[in-house]
Amino acid sequence: MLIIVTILVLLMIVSAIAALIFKDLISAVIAACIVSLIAAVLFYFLQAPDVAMAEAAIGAALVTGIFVIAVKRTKRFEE
Amino acid sequence: MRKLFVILLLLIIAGGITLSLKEIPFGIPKTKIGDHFINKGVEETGSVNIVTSVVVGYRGFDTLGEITVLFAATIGLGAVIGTFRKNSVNREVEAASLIVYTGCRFLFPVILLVGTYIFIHGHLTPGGGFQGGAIIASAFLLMYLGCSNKRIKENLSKTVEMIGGLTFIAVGIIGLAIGQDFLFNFLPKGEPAELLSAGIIPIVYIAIGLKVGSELAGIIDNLIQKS
Amino acid sequence: MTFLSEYIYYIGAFGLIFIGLYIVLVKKNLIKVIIGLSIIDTGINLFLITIGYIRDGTAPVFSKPGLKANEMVDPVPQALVLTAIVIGVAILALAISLAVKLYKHHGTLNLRKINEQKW
Amino acid sequence: MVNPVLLIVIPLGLAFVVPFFGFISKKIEKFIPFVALFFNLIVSLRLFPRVLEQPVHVSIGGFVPPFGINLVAGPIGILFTVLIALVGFLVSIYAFDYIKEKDQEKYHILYLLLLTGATGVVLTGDIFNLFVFFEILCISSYSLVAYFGDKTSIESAVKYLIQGALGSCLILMGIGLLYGQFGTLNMADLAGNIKSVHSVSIFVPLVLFITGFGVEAAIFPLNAWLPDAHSSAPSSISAVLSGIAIEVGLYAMIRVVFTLFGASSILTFLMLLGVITLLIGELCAFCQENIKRMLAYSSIGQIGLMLFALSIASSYGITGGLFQLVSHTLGKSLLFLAAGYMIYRSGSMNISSFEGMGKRMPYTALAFTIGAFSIVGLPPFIGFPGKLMIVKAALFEQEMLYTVLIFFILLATVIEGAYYFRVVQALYFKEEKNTQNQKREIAPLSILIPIFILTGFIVVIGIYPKLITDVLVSSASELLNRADYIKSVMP
Repeated sequence: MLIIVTILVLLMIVSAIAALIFKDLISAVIAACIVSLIAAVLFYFLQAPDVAMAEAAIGAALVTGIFVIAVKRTKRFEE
Repeated sequence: MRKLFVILLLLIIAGGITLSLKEIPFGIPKTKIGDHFINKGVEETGSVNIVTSVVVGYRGFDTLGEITVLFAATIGLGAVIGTFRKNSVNREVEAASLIVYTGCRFLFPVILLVGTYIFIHGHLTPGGGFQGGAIIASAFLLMYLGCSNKRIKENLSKTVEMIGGLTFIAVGIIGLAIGQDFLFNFLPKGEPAELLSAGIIPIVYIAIGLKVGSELAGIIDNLIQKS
Repeated sequence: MTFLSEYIYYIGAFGLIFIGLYIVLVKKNLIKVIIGLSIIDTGINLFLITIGYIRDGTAPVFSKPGLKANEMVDPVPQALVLTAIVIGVAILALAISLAVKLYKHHGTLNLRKINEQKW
Repeated sequence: MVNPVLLIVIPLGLAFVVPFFGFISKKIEKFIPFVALFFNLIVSLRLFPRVLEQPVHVSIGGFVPPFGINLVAGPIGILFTVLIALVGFLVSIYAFDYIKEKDQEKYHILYLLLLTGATGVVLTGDIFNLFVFFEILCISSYSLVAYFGDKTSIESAVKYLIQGALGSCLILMGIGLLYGQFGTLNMADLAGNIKSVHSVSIFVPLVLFITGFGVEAAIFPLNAWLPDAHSSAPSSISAVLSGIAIEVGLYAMIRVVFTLFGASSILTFLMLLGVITLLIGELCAFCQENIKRMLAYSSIGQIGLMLFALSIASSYGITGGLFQLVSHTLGKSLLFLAAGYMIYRSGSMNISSFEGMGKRMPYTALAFTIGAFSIVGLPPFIGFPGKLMIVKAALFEQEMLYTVLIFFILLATVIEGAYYFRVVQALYFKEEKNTQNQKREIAPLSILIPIFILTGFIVVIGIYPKLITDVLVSSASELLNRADYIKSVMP
């Protein structure tokens, strides 16, 4: 259990750093989405099913959708 | 230069927080109010899901404030986006393929049903108004992605939103009139773990679900249509 | 090993918060900055939930008979986080709409280039 | 029996139904904020006598604190509520004719939500609830700053939003740290548990709170957003933002420092910060050519002065600070409203374009002059007793530090006088360059009425400061007597 959690946390931090590094904004958005998804799983491990549901529905689905729309309306690459 | 400065700042904050985290060990027993909610929650609010009884019952005022935050953001987004409606180009949207189209048409009612189930059963199982509302809104997001010719009727969503908000406030005011306290749970609490139990909690959660759902859908609608 | 089991969630939460703060303070692109804000939000939510956790606890839902009240995790942080998530998404949506509009006006999202107003 | 919760709930309900009135007729919408704030004004004035005897406590949902959320309508809360309702009511009259853009409905909803959020912040007794209402206030002000949708307003809204959102994150983090240690969210309960701020685990949340609320209150060095935001918003909104929003930020900060933490050791630091804020605000205002930016920088200066007075932490000092707060709310709202109409007529925000306005728009120019004199602190206007009280309170302490700081404050007042007189001089003693537009234009009634009422308050309270000093003294004692507050909420 602890090993799974450790791996998940490391993955989460790595994707947050990826969101920091990527020049392509769509990739950065997807990395942020992965952060949210893993956070939802961690919420579930922490015995918070309500929050896990909310994070998965809002953080991973809706926010990503909104970001993708915004990137499509503006510029895709960071200068 | 800026980066170095920021890293230095973050290190200072990190140091402070690490020192103060020593007071909060991981996995300690519950706090005073948490204990009270778990021991008395079912009895006092009638909801089996204690998180729901905290969100709608004990801290219902926060929830009212929170749907107001979302309402303000929706209106503000409309005000910001809506001002360049006239010179925006009518974007030609490429139609999705038949499989995607049919899939979306098929999934849309199912997702709506799941969302409704989640907020109606908020006091029995994990879930509730926010989660249900968010799922409903994601159904509309799917609809926009798959079937670009479908649109939300703006007046309808406004009306649903208004009904949701008004129901919340009306329930609160009735509680004030009957029990001297805003959001007083004036309905019989019934048998715990039944669908019709917990007094006003299901009503309020349905109102929240409708409001959150229509607001989030409205945000997506505004972003896709008008920007 | 005990260190990990004690602190792994805190490491995750504050790792997210500091990475997010770094993005917000250093990055020039507005969309990147907003992504940073959302990462900070996630980190704070994780931190709040971690505070309420009890070792070997169960979710605070009396969904089936036989669950003991003293083994349940603290429900208050979960309620707070539900509120905080929705507030976060509200700020985010507003920020996105401003970003789209800013791009229409200035043709760039680079915050260092947009400085018409000065002291 | 009037319940203070109505002050928050009724305006919220009305804000939710504005679209419904929009379905009937677009013309009714603009009267909704007017009605809601008039209701608030009446209710809060009716609560006033009762509150002065004893603070009114209301719990939500029938759950006693610390389990439920409670509202604490003490003297200071009701004082703020009356101010918010009064200024909001007058500005809503002003907006009848001033707001003519397309999305009027959204303007009125957001305006109402802004003031409701402010009311919630000053009434609530729960730290997380305070955060939620604070977010309502912030989000509606972000969107109202961007209301015109032109280049500058979007840019300043973006700056404001990023800094404000960072501030909210810090506040939430502070709430998390406090909850983790004490397991409660009620402010009185928390205050009862916090004995001293010298341990790191309590000092860190305190710093987080001060930083977070300091962004909204525009304390140096967190004030970079304010001049842009206040100058590019519609003038009616600038009046509310300068008159109410930053004061509510200051209130939240002071409430946290005094009641929640009882942190007397940090007050000297806050005092120095206040004087620095004052000097920087006034010096920057002196260099401005744009009238709204000048007024915005002057607001920064005034906030610094209030912070200085409040952190003297004697009864006299806090009374002076609150008096200054009231006078700034009335005076700065008046200045923004009057300036807004003159800008509307002349079409430019440059001070030089105001030359000769004294002849063209005599009433508005006169009101502007009175407001400016009041802010500078000339008798017989409301600003004079406020500044006098602050100076006296500081001298009363008889310490070297205070004497030095008073010197800086007087210096700042001189600078302030200089740039306000420059505007007044432009209004009256300079000939207009283009001679075509010489005829007198009387502003519409909906613009003149709020300006006149505000001017009336400034003059009347300036002549009889006794009218409000009693209320301010009991507010000050509410802030200073932390133990009483704790006892009254948690018996």
